[in-house]
Parts: sequence; C-alpha cells; structure tokens
Amino acid sequence: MTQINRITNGQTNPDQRLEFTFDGKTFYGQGGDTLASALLANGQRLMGRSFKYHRPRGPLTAGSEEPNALVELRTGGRQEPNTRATTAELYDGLTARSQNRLGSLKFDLLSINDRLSNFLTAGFYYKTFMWPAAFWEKLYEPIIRHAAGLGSLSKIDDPDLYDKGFLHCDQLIIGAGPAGLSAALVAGRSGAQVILADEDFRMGGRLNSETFAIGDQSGADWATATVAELATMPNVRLLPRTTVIGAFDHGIFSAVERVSDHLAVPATGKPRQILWRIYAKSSLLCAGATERPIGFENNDRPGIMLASAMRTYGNRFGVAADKRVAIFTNNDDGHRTAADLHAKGVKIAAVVDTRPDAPRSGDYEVLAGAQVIDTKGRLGLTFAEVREADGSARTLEVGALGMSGGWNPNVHMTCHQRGCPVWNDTIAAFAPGKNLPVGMAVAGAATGAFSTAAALSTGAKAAAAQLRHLGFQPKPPRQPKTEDTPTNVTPFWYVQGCNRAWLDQQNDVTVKDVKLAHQEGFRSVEHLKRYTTLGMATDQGKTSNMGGLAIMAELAGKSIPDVGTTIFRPPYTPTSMGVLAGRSVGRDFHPTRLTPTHKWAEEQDAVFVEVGNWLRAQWFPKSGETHWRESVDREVIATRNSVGVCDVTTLGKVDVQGADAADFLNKIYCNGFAKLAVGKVRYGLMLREDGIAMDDGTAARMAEDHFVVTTTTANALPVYRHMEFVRQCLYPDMDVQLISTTEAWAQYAVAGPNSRKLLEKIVDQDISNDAFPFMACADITVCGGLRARLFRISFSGELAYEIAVPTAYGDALIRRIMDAGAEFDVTPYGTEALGVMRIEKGHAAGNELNGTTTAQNLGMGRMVSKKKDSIGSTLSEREGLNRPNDLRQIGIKPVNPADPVPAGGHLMNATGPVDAAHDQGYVTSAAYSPSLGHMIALGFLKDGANQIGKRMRLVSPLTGVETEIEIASAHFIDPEGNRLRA
Amino acid sequence: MRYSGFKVIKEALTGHKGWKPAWRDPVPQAHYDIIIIGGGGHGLATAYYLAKEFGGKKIAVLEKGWIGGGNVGRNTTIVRSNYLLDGNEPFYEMSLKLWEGLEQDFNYNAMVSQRGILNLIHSDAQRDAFTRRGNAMILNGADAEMLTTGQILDRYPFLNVDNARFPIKGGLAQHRGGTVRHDAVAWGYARGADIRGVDIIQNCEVTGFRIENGKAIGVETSRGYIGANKIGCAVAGSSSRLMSKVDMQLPMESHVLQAFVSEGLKPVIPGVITFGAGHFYCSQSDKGGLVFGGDLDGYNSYAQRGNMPVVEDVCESGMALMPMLGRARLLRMWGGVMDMSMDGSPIIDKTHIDGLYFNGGWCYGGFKATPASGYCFAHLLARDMPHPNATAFRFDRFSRGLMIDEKGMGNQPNLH
Amino acid sequence: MIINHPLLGPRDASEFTYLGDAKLIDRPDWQSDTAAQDFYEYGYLRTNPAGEHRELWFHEAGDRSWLVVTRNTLTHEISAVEMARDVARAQGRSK
Amino acid sequence: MHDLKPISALGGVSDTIGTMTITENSGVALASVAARMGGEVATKKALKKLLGDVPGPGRSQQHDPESGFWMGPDQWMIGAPMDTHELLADQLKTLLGDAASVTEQSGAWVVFDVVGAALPDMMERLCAAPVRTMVAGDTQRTVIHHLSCFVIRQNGADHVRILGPRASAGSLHHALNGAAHSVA
Repeated sequence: MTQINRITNGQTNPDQRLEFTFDGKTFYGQGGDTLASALLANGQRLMGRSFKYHRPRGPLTAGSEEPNALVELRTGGRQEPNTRATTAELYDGLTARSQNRLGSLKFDLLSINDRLSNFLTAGFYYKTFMWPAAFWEKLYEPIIRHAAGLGSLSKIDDPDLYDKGFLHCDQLIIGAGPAGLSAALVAGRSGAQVILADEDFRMGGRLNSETFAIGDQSGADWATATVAELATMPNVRLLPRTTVIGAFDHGIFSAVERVSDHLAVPATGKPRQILWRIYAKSSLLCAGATERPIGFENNDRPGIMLASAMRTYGNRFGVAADKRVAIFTNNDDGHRTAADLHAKGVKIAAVVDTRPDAPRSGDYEVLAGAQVIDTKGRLGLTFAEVREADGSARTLEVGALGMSGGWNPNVHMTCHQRGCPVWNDTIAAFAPGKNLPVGMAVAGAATGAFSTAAALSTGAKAAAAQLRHLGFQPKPPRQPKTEDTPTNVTPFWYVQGCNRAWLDQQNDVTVKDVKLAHQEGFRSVEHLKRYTTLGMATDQGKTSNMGGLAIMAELAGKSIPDVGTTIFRPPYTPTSMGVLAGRSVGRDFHPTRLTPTHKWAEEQDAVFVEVGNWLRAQWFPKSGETHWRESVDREVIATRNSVGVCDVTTLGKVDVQGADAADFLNKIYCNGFAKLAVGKVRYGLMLREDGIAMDDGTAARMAEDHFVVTTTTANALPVYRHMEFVRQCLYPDMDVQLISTTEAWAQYAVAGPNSRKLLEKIVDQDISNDAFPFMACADITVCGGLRARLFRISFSGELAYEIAVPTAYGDALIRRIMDAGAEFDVTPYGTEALGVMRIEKGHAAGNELNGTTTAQNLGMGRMVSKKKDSIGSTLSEREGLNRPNDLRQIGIKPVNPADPVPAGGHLMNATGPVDAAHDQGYVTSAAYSPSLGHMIALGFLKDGANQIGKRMRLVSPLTGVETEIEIASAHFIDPEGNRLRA
Repeated sequence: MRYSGFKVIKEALTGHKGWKPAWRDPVPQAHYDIIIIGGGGHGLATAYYLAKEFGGKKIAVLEKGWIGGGNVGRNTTIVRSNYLLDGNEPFYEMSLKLWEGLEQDFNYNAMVSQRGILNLIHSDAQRDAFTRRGNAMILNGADAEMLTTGQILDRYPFLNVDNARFPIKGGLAQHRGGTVRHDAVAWGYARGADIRGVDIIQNCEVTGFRIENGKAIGVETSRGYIGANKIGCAVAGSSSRLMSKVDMQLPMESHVLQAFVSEGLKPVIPGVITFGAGHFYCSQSDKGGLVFGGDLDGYNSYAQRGNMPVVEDVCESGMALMPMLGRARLLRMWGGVMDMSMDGSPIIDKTHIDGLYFNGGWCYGGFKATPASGYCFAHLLARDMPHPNATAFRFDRFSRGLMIDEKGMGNQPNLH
Repeated sequence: MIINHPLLGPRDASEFTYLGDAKLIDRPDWQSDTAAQDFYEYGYLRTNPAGEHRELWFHEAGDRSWLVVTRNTLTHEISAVEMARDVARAQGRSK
Repeated sequence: MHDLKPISALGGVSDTIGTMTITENSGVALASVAARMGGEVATKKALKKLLGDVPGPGRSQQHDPESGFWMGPDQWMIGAPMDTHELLADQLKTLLGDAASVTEQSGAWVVFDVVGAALPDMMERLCAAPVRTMVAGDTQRTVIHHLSCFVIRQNGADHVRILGPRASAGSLHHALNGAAHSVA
C-alpha cells in the first residue's frame, strides 16, 4: 500500500523506507515517523476501539496524551499492550495489533455496547447485577471483566534488561521545546551542570510542528542547531526519549529513558529502558501545553483530532490527516492549522469558528459564529454537520476535522507535591500555582505564555534567575526575532444541546454522563471522576478533565476555579513496571549471601536452602539416599553417636569493646553480665523495650573490655541497630565500641562425643575438660599457628564447640576438620539436622521467638533480673504478660509413636469441642527425632509448666490431622545436661 | 428510590429523568442524638447500622470534605479474614460475612467479588506460621486451604518458579476473600443511611469539642456549633489530630501507604495474590487495571503522597513474582494516611470523656474491616458496651500488656 | 527524601532506617515510683503531630550514626538534623 | 607456622568489559579502629603518624603501606598489604593500646578495583555516589544492589575501589559486570 497521504517529507527521511505491519497487513513508513504518522500517511485512520462502547477510533493527538490510538506492540515476551501509536517510534520490522476488540478492528462484535449505550450510562453497574447474589462472580462479573480491559499481557516473562541510574545536576530542565532549549543555552553557557530531558525522540517540541521562523531559520532548524551546540558542552547532558515522570521530595526527580524502544530488540547486554533518579539543585519545568478538544455530537470519529495534532502530522511528518479537512476552533491558533495545510495543498473545506468576529486567516472559507453540531461516518469521518451563525445548516464533506478549544498549560509536575494550579482568564485555563515543588520554576507555554517569543525569553530568564541563586553568573542572550502573537481565545467547551459529545474518549465519558452524575449528587470533582471514570483512562485526563470541569461549573452555576481542579499525580505518563524494578528481578531479586563452606558443600552435593539472603546447606545427601529424611536422620545419629560439623557462620556476630562493655551488655540483655568471668560464655536473652523477647544468643568475654556477642541469623541487622540505639541515644557516655564481624569469621559447630578428640588434633592448646570446660571461650591457634577462637557452647545438647577462623581460612579449615575427623567418621550436617537436635534439646529458635513471646512464655521468666535496669524489664512486668495460665513452652510427643505432630497445629483438651474458644495452645516447631524414633515438637500451652504428662489432642484441620499427644518436658534429650558437660 | 435492573431499563427508556441524588445535602440541625465525625467508610457504616440495626434516630455524619475522600477511596480494595489472633479473627470473619450480604442489604452494587486471596509461602518457617494461622481461621469458622505449588501454578501459570530467588513452596488460600469496589462502599452506606434519615453533612469540619463537667455535649464546626448526646470519632488518618483537641495522646502514628494501579488490561490475574518474600500484593479490577501495593514509606507523614524507593521496592517484588509485568505500565500512584497503632490492631472504645467514643488505629486493616467496624462501633454507641467480637480493641490494652500483635513487631508502628 | 547529615552532607533517605519519635531518647527512670506509667507512655503514646516532628533515623547504609531529624509531616520539609548522641547528652543522658 | 591456605571470595577474578576492568583485590588486610572515650586525641595522633594524616568524614588517606578511611564518628578502617600485614589488627592494637578498640575486618569484605575510561558512566548505573565530582580520596558508604558498600575514589583518574560484604561478593560482582556491559 502506498503512502497516499504523504504530502511533503517534513522532517522525516524518505530515503529510509521502513516496513511494518498493523493487524497483519504490511505498510511502509519513513525514518522519523511514529506508528500513527505512518498509518495516517497510508490512509489508515482507524487504529483502535474505545473502552466501554467499542467505538471506532483514530488518533486524537500526536503525542503522549493520546487516548485512542493504543496498540499491542511487538510479540511474544516483548508484547506491550496499550502502546500509544502517536509516540511509538517507527522501526523496520515493527509489528502492531489493534486491541480491545471482539472480532476484527473493523467489525468489533462488542460495538453492540454502543447501541446499548443508553442503558450503560455512568455508574449504571452500581444499580443492578445484585440479584441473585451468587450470580455476580459467576455470571455478571466475568462478562464485564472480559468486555473491559484494553490490551493484553503475553503471560510470558519479559526478556529485556532494565537499568537504574543516579544523576546529579545544578539544573534539571524538563522539556526541550523553545523554552527548554533557550533555558539550556543560558544554563550551559554559564558552566552549570545541566540535564535537559525531553520525552520525544526529536528535541524541539512544538518548534518541529510549526512553520514560523526564529531569526532567519525555521523553528525546527533553530532547534536542531541549538541541540547541536548544547551537545558540544561537556557540562550539559541531553536526554532525549526521556520522560521525567515525577517530582519527589527535596529535589529528587525520576525519569525514564527509553534506550532501546526504537529498536526491534535491545543490543546484547544493553537495557531496554533506564530509570534515572535525578538529584537536582533546581528544576525548570518547560513542559509546554496541550490543546483541548471541543464537545459536540459524535466528536470521536476517526479523522477527528486536535488541530495542533493535525498541524504536527502536516509540518513535522509531512502527512495530511486527509485530502479534505475542516477546522473547528474557538481561537486564532486553530486557523494556523488551516493555513499550514492549505499551503501544503490540502483542501480546507472550511474553518468553523465559534467567534462571530472570527478573523480571515487564508484563502479558504471561514464560517464565523458557526458550530459543528454533528458528524457522520461509521469507521471514519465522512461528513461534518455545521450550524452557521444564522442558524442555517450546512454539511461539509471531509475526512478529517481539527478541533481547537484553546490550550492547557502542562502543569502536572507542579502538582506532584500537592500544589494547586490557579485559573488564568486570558488563556481560559489553569496555570501553575504558588506552592511548587522545592526548587522548581516554570517557563514557556507551561506558564500560559503561548507565543514562541515568550517561550524563548521566559525560558532564558527563569534559567538565569535559578542559576544566579546557585551562585553562577549566567548571561541571558539577545533573543532572535520570532512569532509573538497574543493568545486570543473565547471559551467554548461544548455545543449546547449535545448529548453524546465525548469528553473522555477512551473511557467513553460524554457530556450526558457528567450531567447525570450532577443530577445524582456527585458534585465534587473527586466524586465526578470516580463515578463517571472521567480522566481515569491511560491518558490521565490530559485532554478530558477541563471539559468535565467546565460542564460541572455550568451546571452548578459556579466559575470553573470555584468548582475546583483535580490534582495530578505521578507518573506523568504511564511507566513500565520493568524499569521501576531495574535489575532486581529473577535470581537477582535480592543479593545472595554464601557461607565460607559453600564451595566445599557444593562438592559434597549439599542441598541448599534460603535463610534470609543466606544460602545454607540443608542436608548432605549420600549416594543411595532417596529421601531427605534418610540424610537428616543419618546426620543426627552420627553427630549424637560420634561427631558432626555444621557451618554456623550465618549467626550474627558483634564485637563489643570498651571499658563499659559489661555494663552495656547488662542493659541490652535481661540477664546479668557484669560478673561474667573472662574466658567464659553466657547465654543471653534480649528483650524489646515492650518486654517481649527480641533475640537470644551468647556473649563471650574474651577480655575485661571485650565481648563477642552472637545473634540469631535473622536478627543480626535489627539487633545491631538496636545496640547502636542503646549506645548512642540512651547511654551516650558509656565507653563502648561496636562493630559487626558476622562475615569476618568462619564459624563451625563441632558437636558430638568425639568432638573434643577431633579438635585436639587441630587446636594447638589444651582443651581438656579441665582446661576448657563447658561455657569456656578463648583466643587460640589452630594447625600450628593460625589465629582462631574457640567457644565451648552447645546447641545440639552434645559435647560441642564452636570454632572460628578468619573467613579466608574457612574453606581450608572445614577440609582439615573433615580430614582430621575421618577416623571418627565425622559427618557434616545441615540446617535440618541442626533443627532436629535443637528441638530434641528444647532450645527456642525463630519459631518460638516469634515476636509475641515473653521470657515467661519461654520458661525463662527467672532470667529477667529484677536487680538491675535492662531494656524491657519494666514493661515485662505488666499484668497481661504475667497471668498464671499464660502460655508456656512445652514439649509434645504422640501417644502413638507413628502419629504425626505437625507444626502449626493447635492444642485441644482430650475431650470437648474443637474450636477457637477451646484453643489451649499451638505447636511452633516439629521434627522427627531419630534418637527417639518418633516425631516430637515444641509448642506453647496454657499453664504448660503444670501440664507435663497430660494427654491432649493436636488438631490441624487445615491439613486434616488430629493426633492424640502427650505434653512433655521440652528437653527430650539429656535433660540434666550431662553430655554437654562431659 | 430502590435500585434495580428494571429501574435502570425504565430510566434508560425515559431519558434518565427520574434519578434522584444518591443522598440529600441537609443543613445541620442544632442537636443530634448521635454525631459521627468522619464521612469515610467506617463513619458512614456506623451511621448506617445505627439507623438500621440499633433503632438510632437523629444521627448525623460530619465530613470535613466530601464523603469517601479518605482511605475508603485510597486502598487496594482487598477483603479477607485471614487473621491469626483471637482478638482479631472473629471480628474480621464477622466483617467478611457482612460483606457477603452487603449489596442486597444496602441495595447498592459494591461489586463484592469473592475471587479468593492467596498468601504465598517461601520457607518452612513461613509454612509453620501459615499452618497455625490457617488452623486458627478454621477454628474460628472461617475458610482456609493450604495449596501446593502445583495447585497454585494451575491458577497462576505466569508466576516465577524456574528462576526465582525465593521459590514458591505453597500458599494459604482463603477462597471467600476477594475485592470490593471501594468508592461504592462509601456511596452505598451513605445512600443507605440517608434513606434511613441520617443527615450526611459534607464540607463540615469539626474544629473542637464542647465538654461540660467531664461530658462531651457537642462539637464546634466550620458550620457552627452542633449539640449531641453522644459523639463517635471515626477519622482514620486524622485521629491524633482530632483527639488532640481534647488533649488525648493516642498509641499510634500516622504513616503514608502508597497504592498503585496499572493501565487497563484484559483479564490476567484471577484473584488476590500476596508475595511472601517481598512487599507486593496484587489483584485486577473489573475495569482491568492491576491494583497493587506494598509496604509503608516508613516515616510519619500526613501528606497523601509517598516517594520513589517504596515504588521501586514494590515493583521489584512484583517483577520477581510475575516477570510478565515488565511490559505492563504503572498508571497512577497515590498515598493514604494510615493510623498505625502500636500493635497493628485497631481501637473501638470509649474515651475517658463521657459521651465521647473512638474508632481508629486501623493500620492496613481498615477497608476490609469497614462493615464490622461500623457495626461494632454502632453497637458501642447504642448500647455503651463493646460488641462481643470487638472486646479486645481497647485503649488500656497497652498499659495492661494485652497487645494484639499479629506480626509480632512490638511497639513500632511502621513495622506492622 | 534527602537528609542533610551533619557530618556527611546530603544523603538519600533510602540509606537510612526510620525508628520514630525522638522522645524515645528520654527513657524513664526504672526506679521512679511512677515507672510503670512512665514506661507505658514512653513506649506507647505519641503526639504524632501534623507539622514539625523530631524523629530518629539510623544511617544504616552509611556511618551508622543515629540522627535526630526535625521534619514537617505535612510537607516533608526538613528544618534540622542533629547527631542523636549530642542530643542525648544535651538532654542529660550519660551512662 | 600453620599450613592452611586462605582463599579469596572469588579467587581474584578479573574481567575486562569494554573499557572497564573489574578485579577482585585479594591482597588487602583490613582492621577497624574505634577511639575509646578519652582516647580520641591519642588515637588520632597515632593514626596521623601511621597514615600521614587522619581522614575526616567522607575521606580516605591513601598512603603506603597503610591506608585508611573514615567509617563513622571516631572510627576508621585501616588497610594494608595482606602479605606483609596479615596480623594488621594485632599490629594496630600494639600501636594504639587502650586508646582505641581494634577489630580484625579482613574477612568481612570483598575488595574490587574498578578501572577504566567509562568509570563515571558505569558508576552512575550502580549507586548515588556522585563519582563524577568525587576527587581522589573521597569516600562514600552507599548502597549498590541492596548491598552496603564503600566507594573510594583512588588516585588514578579513572579508578574506584569498592568494598562490599564478602558473603555477597558474587552478587556484587554480578552487579558490577552488568553495569559495565550496559555502558560498554
């Protein structure tokens, strides 16, 4: 198909012939085209269907405010729904499909909704579909949901990369139209660090769409030359294809650069888009303005568009919207479109100007005081019905109609911190208000100064003012001569008496809907928006909000500013979720932390498990083992019978030094530490200030003024933060220094009756029971001199040690331990076996320290020293935390050894009802104990301490389990603790 | 005027002339039996149930702006009763049951859609915790089901399993959970209350309370003094500001919670899904937008807007869970101000001032709680005793050590 | 947001962790007769102002300093940033 | 003398991507020094002697054999060649005595040297540190891919040293390489 509506070449490149398909049909466009301009060049006006009534639609605009021409771009994992054809940069091989249709774009079966529109008015769904209740999910809603929505996701993973980046500048200039470019010149020449961002792939803004000159060159050429000069300045960063999406607190902006969206596929290793976080000392908003449509019957047919868009297609893309066009305007600017297109040989049927005193603007008919009252054409405009000033009717045969209802400054970014725009009568529109985001100024059309001359001068002035404030000496240049016509507009929002005149073209909100909402009492702007969905479409109301406001004002007999405005929120244009996520996706969602034995464990075919960001060995399967339980049982038994080794590096470690170190620990632990002897370790329980258990661990006194504190793996960070809070904010004069050493030391538990024998082969010092008893600690050396630490502590309940060496030696040490332990058949064990043994021993862990349990609950009530002040001690004494029948940690075993005792189950009395009212407690941790030959569990039970031996029921209706169990001591193994002292 | 399909058709054929305002715009009377401060979901629901269930007469709702302009219109529209603790679960289950009959009850289609809610599990400890919770739900008469990864993938085939940093190991489902068209809840309650004689007074800001020898007797407002026998405050987000007028310090902080919606898409996400290894929950509205949210911004704020780090954090989680989302676009983001209480649970209680009652501290739970909150607050106002399902929501639970801490985060509001 | 660190200058707030009201510095005396009430108010009651708020931030991904930031909760404008340790000392806290 | 062989987090990996070279530097011994209360003056005096100058907030002192940077109030990280200073912590403790608390940190960090013409472009894809305007010795602790890292502007014009948590060396390395590819 030829480009029948390509009139000149504008700024596109005819030598660059680009092939693309739309709904499977092949077309050709030129370099510099958008998808919309290329389709229009090919005479394809119909590009989409509206949301509710499925009306045929073509482009209303030539920019990012487009409500109608939305397509599914690309295919497969790169399929991108709701892409604006008006901004999609054409590339060779582009494929696009129309969306939101049932059947073909031409014959959309759901266009039946248009016939039923009278029944489907604003908010109709709130009044029906209520009977019978069950039908909503089953019948009504599925129908509505499938009719609703626009484009579709592929359901395939997005294959592209997204980057994030951070930029710093003195001045961020948003928009590279005449105002932005002239500002950038001033700023660039002043030596300031400048960022100039524009959403378009070609900088210049309206200058590329207009014909008037700047000095002795065309506006477009001036823009090109200016951009070229800016590009030579090292202190200026040009960001084309970059949308500043939001203004956030303290001068932080977010911007999305579309690096590869104009390519079929991003280059290898290169991102599709970049999310820039811009730290700007000042910002200058030069976002321009957006033209307004006019409300009249059937003003939504393909071919009807904003006059400025028609001009953009003509001047920039060299495309006529149609061979015969008319203009409907209430201001002088509309005439420009007629004049420009006329000069390009397009037939101007007439300029319909609502103003009785409409000017003559060229060699074509101007109908003063006339209005377009209706249009015809099923899939595209064919006729426009006009009512002339004298009331007589007139039919114009046209394929395109340009609407010019005046211009709205693009104030969006000025509202992102809830600033409110103010009404400006001369332009009959809202302009930026007072309370702008900190450090922001506005220039050019965004302020309501619509002439090119005003844009150049206000841009330069505003930039200079900001830069002076920052201590630069900018020199505003002499501005070249250029267009400086005053704005001349007579407000005209919609043709009286019309009903189906579209305000929000995508959401199908018409004048009639706004009137109905008003009639039903939805009279605040927020209520109108929410009830009619006006302005809630993907164009965020850029072309529709004003019309709605104007009609409400009329109905309420108020002025537009009295009715109010709607505040714009980020993002300025819809933003892909991919770029907001950046690289933190898939396996890179969070960083991975590996233990010092990771490489070695992989060699042992360990199975790993995520513990926070850590990967820990869960168990070490041996050949022949078919079920994880076999491996875990073997590891437990081997450890209890001989010796096992487990990497416990992930436990948090904090180095606490200073003269007041002991007093400090006395504050953060509820039990006492002042009297702990050097060379000894003590278990410590840490409470939150609210008296609830926060974390537990050990503190080893390496010297008078030096402790090594361990935390649980999960709480390493919060506990360190808490300790710094206590140190800096509560006891600022304590001589204490803290630093985390979690990753500085590789630490392994060596547990089991043969653990001493094993370690004696490695440790250089005497570690006999006398020399190194239970709960001893020391700086030692291993293997003939490597500095190390040894702690005689036991999580498993066996004779056990934890040995630590600098991380770099962790790999060597585990291998040495395995060699030295070969004669004892030393067995590596993972987190599962670790868990089994701690449950067998009744040690509380994460499942028990769940943020709601007290020392009492854990059976450690007596640990809370009353003789001293420690964090949480006072609030731990509240009555509610000290009731006689409070939950107590207990052990649980099945009456029938074969029965399961699932964690998460609840405890009920042996007889009586099973419901919440009779809930006695719950199971926190459970495991199969190979030592005992049945499952065991830990849990919390009301008045548990006095229930040992009681028969109860463990119920888990969720998993269909009900087991008869017996309450036992939590210490299933070696309750007297003989083994660990052996 | 009763709404029905028949009525819609009749009006369509007669030019929609017959539609009346959904609620009146009355002038404030000099005195009411009961004044509810706050025309949000909870305030309107309270007035509705007072009038409908407790024979209340002469009731007014005072709203400083437009009804439904607060959190009831700024949330992610999720309803569920998947709570763990005794103090909470019966209350939220009561709320879910009220949702189930709500539309027929107040004759307004709020699009209560029980499409199910799913909490994903990524670790064994999480499975233990969710098992305990699921059991608690069932023991309280709610529904819960533990799903395998396979069952989950049948319904959500696009979830990331083969390249996940935190693999999905199952999920706890509540099939009766789902979503509700949030604005319609406020409008439906307003209309239902208005029909029953409640005066809904918009643009009427309470500027102070009139207290006489220890008893509240009325409120000063931007539209003059209004007397009342009882005054109920339900102004989530502004609770501390309002109660400071009677020198009350509350056990809560105000925090901003952002919510997001994508461009309209054809149906892709059937139910409500919650990521267990990051901050992300998501559903798809009937209009086609993906409605999603995550964590608080984390700092005290009364500004109904947030900042980018949380936006990025939420989208990271969304992409980690559903890599297809890279091609979807975020359309709008907004912030709501949450009363974050000290244990993450609400307060429905009398104050130390006779005749002054308080409802607030809803944290994230506010929207789903709307019906039960209204019902129980109405019960307290009408009968001067707490509803059996709301006995734990008292002020003094903190001084007495009876916190209701679902998350186990303690007295730090931004962690709940 | 940007927090102007007294030692390090402007830093992105995302490097910090928020705790809450700076009144948390004023931990009550455990031996006072009113200790129970004092700790309840310290732990649970907040003025939660709509306006200037003195609050604690921890420079987690920075120098590990606790800061007292004075920030307007309506506008997010930050008017002062101090080292919490200095504030604590100035308020008479010691050991 | 013991015979245990230390290994670095990534075996001293070095990649060249475009103009950028990213190398794991396994030869740095590290120890933290925190002045004790009342020991501030003595500590600074000793550090001045050791480093030539005491780096203030946001600064590092590049000096041979020991170098150091400011970590926090009255706290510094000292670095030195591993082969000569494996016992750096002990050496510092001897030097400082009770004036300061010293903690061995060698194992806690992975050290990358990032060198190349595209350095500023690469770094701005990684963190908020204003690498373009940072001068030699400027040091910032900041976040790279969720990891808290030190970014140190070295004397070489296009050289930064990055210290990150050793356990996450692989993730950090992956992030650095990814950024290098983006700007290659």
